[in-house]
Amino acid sequence: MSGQHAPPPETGLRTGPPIDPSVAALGCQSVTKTFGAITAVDDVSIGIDQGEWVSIVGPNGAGKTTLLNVLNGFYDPDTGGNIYLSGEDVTTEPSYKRARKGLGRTFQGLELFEDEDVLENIMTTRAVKQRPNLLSALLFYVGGGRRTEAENMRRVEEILDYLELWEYRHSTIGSLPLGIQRRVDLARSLALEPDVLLLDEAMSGLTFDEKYDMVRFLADLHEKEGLTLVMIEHDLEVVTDVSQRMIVLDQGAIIARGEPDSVVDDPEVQRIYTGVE
Amino acid sequence: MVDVGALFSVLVTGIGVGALYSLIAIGFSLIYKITGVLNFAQGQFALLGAFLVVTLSTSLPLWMFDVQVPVVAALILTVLIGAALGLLLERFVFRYFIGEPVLSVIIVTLAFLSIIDGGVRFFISSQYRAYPDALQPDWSVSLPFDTAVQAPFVLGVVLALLTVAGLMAFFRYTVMGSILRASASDQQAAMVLGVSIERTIVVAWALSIAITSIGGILLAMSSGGAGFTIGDVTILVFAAVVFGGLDSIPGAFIGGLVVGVLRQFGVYLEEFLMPGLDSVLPMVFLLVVIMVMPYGLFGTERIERL
Amino acid sequence: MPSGEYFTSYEDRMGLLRWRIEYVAFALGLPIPLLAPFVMTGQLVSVFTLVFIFIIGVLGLHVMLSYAGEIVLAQGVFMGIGAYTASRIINELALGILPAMLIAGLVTAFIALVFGLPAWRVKGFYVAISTLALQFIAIQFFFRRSEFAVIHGGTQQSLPSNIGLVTDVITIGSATEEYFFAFVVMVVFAVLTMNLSRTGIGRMFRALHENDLSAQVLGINRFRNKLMAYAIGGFMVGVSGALYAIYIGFITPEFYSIDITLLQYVMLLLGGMGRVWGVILGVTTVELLNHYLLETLINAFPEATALEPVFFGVIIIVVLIVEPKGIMAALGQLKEYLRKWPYAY
Amino acid sequence: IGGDSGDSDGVQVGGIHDLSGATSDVGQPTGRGTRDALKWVNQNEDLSFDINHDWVDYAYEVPQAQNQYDSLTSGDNPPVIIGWGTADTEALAPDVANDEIVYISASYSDKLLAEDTQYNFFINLDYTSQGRAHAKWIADNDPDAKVAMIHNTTPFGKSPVDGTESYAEELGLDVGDNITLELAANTADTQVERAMDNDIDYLIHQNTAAPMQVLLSSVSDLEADLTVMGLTWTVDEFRATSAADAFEGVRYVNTNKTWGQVEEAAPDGWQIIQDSFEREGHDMSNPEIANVNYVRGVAHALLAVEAIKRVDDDGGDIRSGAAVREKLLELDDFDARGLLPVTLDYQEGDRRATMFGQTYEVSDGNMVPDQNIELDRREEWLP
Amino acid sequence: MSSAQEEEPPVIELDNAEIVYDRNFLAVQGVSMEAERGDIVALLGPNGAGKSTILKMISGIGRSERGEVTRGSVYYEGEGVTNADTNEMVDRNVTHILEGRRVFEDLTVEENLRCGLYRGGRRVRYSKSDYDIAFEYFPQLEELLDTEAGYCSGGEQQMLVIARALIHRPNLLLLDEPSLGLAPKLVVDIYDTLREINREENITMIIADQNAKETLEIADYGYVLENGQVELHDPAGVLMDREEIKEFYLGTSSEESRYSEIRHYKIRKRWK
Ligand SMILES: Nc1ncnc2c1ncn2[C@@H]1O[C@H](COP(=O)(O)OP(=O)(O)OP(=O)(O)O)[C@@H](O)[C@H]1O
Ligand SMILES: Nc1ncnc2c1ncn2[C@@H]1O[C@H](COP(=O)(O)OP(=O)(O)OP(=O)(O)O)[C@@H](O)[C@H]1O
Ligand SMILES: [Mg+2]
Ligand SMILES: [Mg+2]
Repeated sequence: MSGQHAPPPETGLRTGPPIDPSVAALGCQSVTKTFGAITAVDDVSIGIDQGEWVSIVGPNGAGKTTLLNVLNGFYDPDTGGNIYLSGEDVTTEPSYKRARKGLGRTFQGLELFEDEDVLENIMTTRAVKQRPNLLSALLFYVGGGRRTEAENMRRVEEILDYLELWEYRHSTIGSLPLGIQRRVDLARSLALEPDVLLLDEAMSGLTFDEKYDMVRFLADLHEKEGLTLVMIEHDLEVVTDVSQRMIVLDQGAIIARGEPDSVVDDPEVQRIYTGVE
Repeated sequence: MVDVGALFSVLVTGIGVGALYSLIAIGFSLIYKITGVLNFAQGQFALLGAFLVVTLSTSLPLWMFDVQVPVVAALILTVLIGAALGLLLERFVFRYFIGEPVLSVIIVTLAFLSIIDGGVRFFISSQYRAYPDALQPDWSVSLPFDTAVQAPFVLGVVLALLTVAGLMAFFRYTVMGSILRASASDQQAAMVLGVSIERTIVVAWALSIAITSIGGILLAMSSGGAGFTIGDVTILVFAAVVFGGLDSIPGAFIGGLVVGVLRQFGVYLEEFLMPGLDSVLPMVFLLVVIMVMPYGLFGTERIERL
Repeated sequence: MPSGEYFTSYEDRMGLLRWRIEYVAFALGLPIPLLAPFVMTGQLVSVFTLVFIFIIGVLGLHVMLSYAGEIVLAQGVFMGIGAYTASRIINELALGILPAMLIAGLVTAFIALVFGLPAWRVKGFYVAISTLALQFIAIQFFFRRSEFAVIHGGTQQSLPSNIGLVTDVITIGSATEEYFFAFVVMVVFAVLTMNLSRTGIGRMFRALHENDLSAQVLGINRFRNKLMAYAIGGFMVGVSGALYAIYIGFITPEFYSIDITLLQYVMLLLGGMGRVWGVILGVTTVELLNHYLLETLINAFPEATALEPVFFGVIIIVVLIVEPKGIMAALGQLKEYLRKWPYAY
Repeated sequence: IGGDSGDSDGVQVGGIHDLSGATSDVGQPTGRGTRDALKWVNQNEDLSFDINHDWVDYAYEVPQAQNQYDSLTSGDNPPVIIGWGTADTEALAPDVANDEIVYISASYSDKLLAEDTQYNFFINLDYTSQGRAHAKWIADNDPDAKVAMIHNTTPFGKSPVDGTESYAEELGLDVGDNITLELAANTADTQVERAMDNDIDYLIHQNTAAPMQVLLSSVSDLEADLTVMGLTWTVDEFRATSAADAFEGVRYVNTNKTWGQVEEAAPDGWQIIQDSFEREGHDMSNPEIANVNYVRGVAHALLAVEAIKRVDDDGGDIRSGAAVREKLLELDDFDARGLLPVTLDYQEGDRRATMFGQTYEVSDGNMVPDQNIELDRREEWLP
Repeated sequence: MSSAQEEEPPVIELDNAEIVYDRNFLAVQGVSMEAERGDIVALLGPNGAGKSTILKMISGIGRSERGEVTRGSVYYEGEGVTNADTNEMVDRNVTHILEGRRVFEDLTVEENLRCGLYRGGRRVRYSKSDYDIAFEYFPQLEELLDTEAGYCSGGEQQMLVIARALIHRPNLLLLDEPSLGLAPKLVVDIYDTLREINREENITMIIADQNAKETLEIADYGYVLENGQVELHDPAGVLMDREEIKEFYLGTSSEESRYSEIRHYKIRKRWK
C-alpha cells in the first residue's frame, strides 16, 4: 500500500505517485471501481502535476477507460477513494461540474453528436462554457443572445482554424473520415478551455499522417498553452516519444510507472503489454 | 372491515383479466424486443381479432362476403389471419422502414390504429357485437371463498402461461431466438450472419398479432362480445410492459397480471376511498416502479459505457 | 449556390433570413396568410385558426422531442392544464386573453417540470410511458373529479365568445379575429423556437438528445436541461391549450385525451423532426388532409364515411414510405437533387 | 366549397353528425334518420321553402364540429342546427346562444336546460329525469327494493347520479353507494360482486353500449339476482336482439318510440320512415339501422321542420333562429307525427320537453313497452 | 477472363468497380482487385480511402447503406455477384466482420456465438460442440460464456466477433480493422491466430487495416488504396520493401523516431 500521508519520493517503477494527489492538477487517492464481480480499477492512486504529459497504457480491459471515467465523474468510485482536481476534492461532484472546472475529455468511441455538423458539435461545448441564459436565448435580438452567439462562433472558428478543420466545418460527422472525427472530438473538448485534458485513445485507428498531426497539435497545446495532458494510447512509439511519464495498468492495478523509456524496458510490462522482448 | 373473501375474489378476477392483458402485452413486448417499435395499435389488433371471430362464425358479413364457418374454424382462421397480416405488413409497409428512425415506424403504428378502427367499422360492424353462445362458454372453476373463475379467464391464464413458457424457451434455447434478439441489438451485424431483417420482422409481427388476437378474443368473450373499447386496452398494456421491462416476455406476463389485479383492487377501494381508482391505480404503481427500477422488473438495462 | 461564405459578420450569418432568395420568398409569402381570410370560406379560416393553434402546441412537442429527445406523451394534459388555467383567469378574474395565455403557459411549464421529474432516472421509451401514466392520472382522475374543483375550477367550463386581449380592451371574437390572433401568436412562438435552436440552450438540448453520456462528461447538466426542455415545451403547449379552449369555447377532460397527443405526434413526424418548418408543414398537412378527406368522402360516398380514418392512415403510411423522415426531408432531397442537377454526383 | 346558405328560397338546417367517430354506432342511424326525414319533407310536403341539409360528419371530434359550425355561420346564420353528442353540443352551446341558432341534439344533460343555453333543445327526458323515472318505477312496483347507480366517471356518466339518488331517497327507496364502471372496462365482476354484497336489487346504469354489455355479461356470469335499468344510450333493438340472453329482463326508459312501436302503431310518421327506407335502400329487418335511434333522428328533423313551418305560416322570417325558437316555445301538440309517445311542451324558463318517460323491459330480444312514468315538473330540478 | 478458364477462378474479383453511396457520393472509382483461394489479402490506405466500402459491397451489406456498384462488376468464384444482397453472399459462404467490434451487446458470449450458427434459418438446434472451432483458436472465450458481451473488454469483443464468424464456417472472410484499439501484444496474438486459421481451415481472407506492419506480415498480397483508387498493389513481401510504404505505413524508413521531432516543430497558427 502506498502511504496515505506523505507521498513517497519517486524511487522505482512500482511505487506510489510522485506527486501528492490532493495537491496535483488531477489526482486520485486509493480509488477502486467494481462492476459486479469485475474490479475494473483496483486501489489506484495517481497524481498528475500541472503541465505534465502522462500516458496510461495497458492491455485491453485493464481499466484505463474506467479510470478516466472515474476521474471525470462518469462513474462514482466505490467508497473510500478520493478524486482531486487542482487541489480540490471533487469526489462527490457530478461530471458536468468537473468539466466546467477545467477537465476536458475525448472519447475512445468518439461519442460525437452524429447528426450535427462540425461547427455545431464544437459550439455545443462552447455553449456550456458560456452558461447561456434562457431569456436572452429566446429573445435573441433583444437580450444579447445574438452577441453571445457571435462571440462564441468567433472563438469556435479560431479553434477550427487552429486544428485545421476549417474546410470541414459544415460537414456532418457521419460523413467524415475517422482522423478528422478524432480531431473534432479534440476540438470539442478544447472549446471548454480545459486545464487538464483526458485523451482516450485519441490516435487509435489513425494513419501515420493523422497521428503525426494529432501529436503536433497536442505538443503545441502542451507547450504553448501549458495544458496538462493525460493520454491513453496503445501506440508505444507515440507514448515514448511524447510523454514525460507513463503509467501501466493491468487488471485494474498499476503495475509500473515512471519515465517511458525505463518503463517499456521493464520485463513485466513487456510480458503483459508489448509482447516483444 | 377487511373482508378476506372479497379481497380474494378481487385477486382472482384481477388475475383472470390480467391474464388477458398479459397475452396482449406479450404480443406488444415481442415486437418491441425484436424490432424496437412501440406498437400503439396493439389494442386495435386485439380488437380486430375479437371482431374477426364474430364475422367469421356468425351470419355477420365481412364487407360483401358472407362467410360463416364453425366456431372452432373461426378461431383458428382468425389466428391464422393475424399471422398472415404480419407477413403482409412486412411486405407492404415495414420493409420500407428498415434502417429508418424508429419513431417513423411508431407513427406507422398510429396509422394502423386509424386504419383498423375505421376498417372494422366499415367492413365488419360499427356496432357492438355479442358473441354467439358457442363463444360464450358458461363453465367456471370454483375456488374457496365462494369465488368462481369464468371460462375465458381460465383459458386466459392457461394460454398466457403456455405462451410465456414457449417464448422464453424459444428465446433462450434456440438459434432463431438468439438471432431475433441479436438483430434487435445490431441489425447490420446480424445481417452479415445471414439474417434477413425482413424475415425477423415477419416473425415478430406474425407471432405478435396472432397472440394478440387470442387475447382480444378472450377479452371479448369475457365481456360478452366484441366492442370498440377493446382498443383502449393499449394503455393498460403499456403499464403492464413497463412493470416487467419493455423487452421482457415474462415481465409482460407478470405486468399484465399486476395491472389486472390493481384495476380490480381500484374498483374494490372505491367503496372506501373514491371512485375512478381502477384506471388510476395501475398508473400510479407504474410510476413508482419506474422510479425505483428504471428498466422495470426484468427489462434489459441499457449498457452505459463511454 | 455559392460554396464560399459571403457574410461580413458573425451576426449576419446567424440571421433567420440569410440568402437573398429567402428574403424574396419571405416578402412574397407573408401576404398570403394575411390576405387569406378575406378570400377563404369561413370553414377554411376556422381550419387554419386551428392549424395555427396546433402549430404552437406541436412546437412545444418539437422542443421536447426533436431538441431534447424526450418522448413526452403528455401533450393532451399539458393542453388541458393550459385550457383550465386560461378558463379560470378569463372567467373568474376577467383579465383577458394575453394574461390568461401567459399564466396558462407558466402554470403548464411548472406542471411539465413535475412531469419531467422521472427523467432524473428514466430514459427513452420509459419516459414516454411514465408521462403517459401521468397524463392518464390527470385526465381520467384529477380533472374528472369535482373534489378537485378548487384547483381546476370545475370539470366542465365554458368560455365567453368575445374576450378582450387585456381585460376587455380589443375583443377577439369573430372567426377572422381569432385567425389573426392565432397567427400572430404562432409566428411569435415559431421565431422563439428558432432562436432557441440557434443558441446554446438548444445546442445543449440536442447534445443530450444525441448522446447524453458524452454530453454530461462535457459539462452539460442532464437533469437540469431536460427539465428546462419540459418547462419550455410545456409553456408552449400550455399556451396552445389556452388558445384551443378559447377557440372551442368549452372545456371538458375528454378533449385532452391521449388522442390529441398521438395526433400531434403524427403531425410532427409527418412534417419531419428537427425543423420549425417541418412542424408548420406537418400540422398544416394533417389538418387539411383530415378536413378534405371528411368532406370528400361525405360528398362522394356518404355511406363510406367510416373509411375516413382508413384513408388517413394509408396516406400517412404512403408518405412515410416515400420519405420516412417526413415531408421536410423529402423537400430537402428534392432541393439537393435540383442543386446538383443535371449532374448525378 | 360548401357552406353558403340562404340562396334563393331555401332554408339552411345545419347538421353536425357523428358518422365515423367514436359514437358512430348510434350516431349513424340517428343521423340517417334526420337526413332521410328532411329529404322526405322536401319531396313530399308542400312547403314554400326548401330545406338544405348538408350531410356532414364531424367524427365525434370537437374541432371538426367547431369548423363545421364556423362554416355554417360564415354566411347568414342558419336558424336551426341538428347536432349530436355531448362534446359538440356543450362546446357550441355558448356560440349558438350568442348567434341565436336553435340547436337540437341528442345530448340530454340537464345542464343544457340552464338559463345561458337558451337555444339548446332536445326531445327526451334529461338524463337525471330518466334515472328518476326508473326510481319512480321501482317505488311504484317494488318499494322495498334497494337501488344503486352505476355509471362511468365522465361528466356524461356522472350527470344523473346525484339527482337520481336524492329522488330515490325521497321516494323512500333504500339507496346504496353508487358504483363506477368505466367506458373501457373489460369486466364488471368486481362491480357486480359489490352490488351483490350490498344487496342491491336494481342497478340504474348511465353509460354507453359497450360497458352495458360488459355489465350484463358479469351479471349473468355471477348469476347475480338483480335488475339492470339502463338510461337512453344503453339499449336499442340491435343490442337487445343480438344479445337477447344477456339483455333479458333489462329495463329501459326513453321518450321516443322504439322501432317496434312505430311499426305496430303505424302513425303518420311511419310513412316517412317507410318511404325513406325504400328510397335509400335500407333494410327494415336490420336492427342496426331499423331501430329507436333512427326514429330519434326522424323526430329531430320533424321538430325543426315543424317550428320553421310555423314561422313561415305566421309570415315570420324563417331564417331567424330567434323566430324558430319562439315557435318551439309555442308548440303544444307536437308528437313528431306519432313517433313520440307524448306531445312536447317547451316553455320559456323551462325547456324540458316532457316529464314523461316510457319504460321498457327487454324480453326475448324485444323491447316490450311497460308502464309510462309521469314525473312532477319541479322547478328545483332545473339547473 | 479467358486465360484463367482452366485454372480455378479467384475467390473474389473486382473488375473496375465504381461504388456510389446514396446515388450521389462516389466512394470508390475503378478498383480492380482479386483474392486467390487460401490467400490473405491486405487492403491498406488512409481513412476514407474506401477500404470498408469495398468489403461492404463484396458482402452486400453496403446495399443497406444505400451503396451501389454503379460500374464494373464483382465476381465470386467466377460468378457475377455485382450488387448481390447479403443473404446471397452468406449463402455463398462469405462472412463479413464489420468495423468496430460489433458484438450483440445484450446477449451473452454464448448467445453471440450461437448466432454464428444461423445460416438463413436452416439451423434450429445446436450443441456445444458447434463452438469447438471457436474455442480452438480462442480458448479465453470458454470462461466468458455467460458474460454479457457488452461488458467484455475490447480484446475479448474482437475475439468474439472473429470466433462468431468462424462458427459461421466461411469460405471467404472479410475483416474490417480487426486491430483497431487493441493493445500491441493482442494485435500480434490475433494476427498470428488469423494466419493460423487461414492455414488450418483454408479460409481466404481480406483484411482492411491501418496497421500495415502487422497486416503485411501475415498477408500474401496487398493493395494500397487512396481516394477510392488503387495506388499500389504487389505481393506483400514486395510491398513491404517499397519506400513509400515504409515511410507512410510502416514507419521503418529511418532509425530516427518519428514523433520526437515534433517537440521542435513550430506551429505557426496560434490558438488563444
Ligand atoms: N459499465 C460497465 N459495466 C460493467 N463492466 C464494465 C463497465 N465498464 C467497463 N467494464 C469492465 O471493466 C473492465 C475494464 O474496462 P475498460 O473499458 O476500462 O478497459 P480499457 O482498459 O479501457 O480497455 P481498452 O483498451 O479495450 O479500451 C472490463 O473488463 C470491462 O468489461
Ligand atoms: N453509408 C455511407 N454513406 C455515404 N458515404 C459513405 C458511407 N460510408 C462511407 N462513406 C464515405 O465513403 C468514403 C469511403 O469510406 P470507407 O468507410 O470505405 O473508408 P475506409 O477506407 O474504410 O476508412 P476508415 O479507415 O475510416 O474505415 C468516405 O469518404 C466515407 O465518408
Ligand atoms: Mg478503453
Ligand atoms: Mg473503414
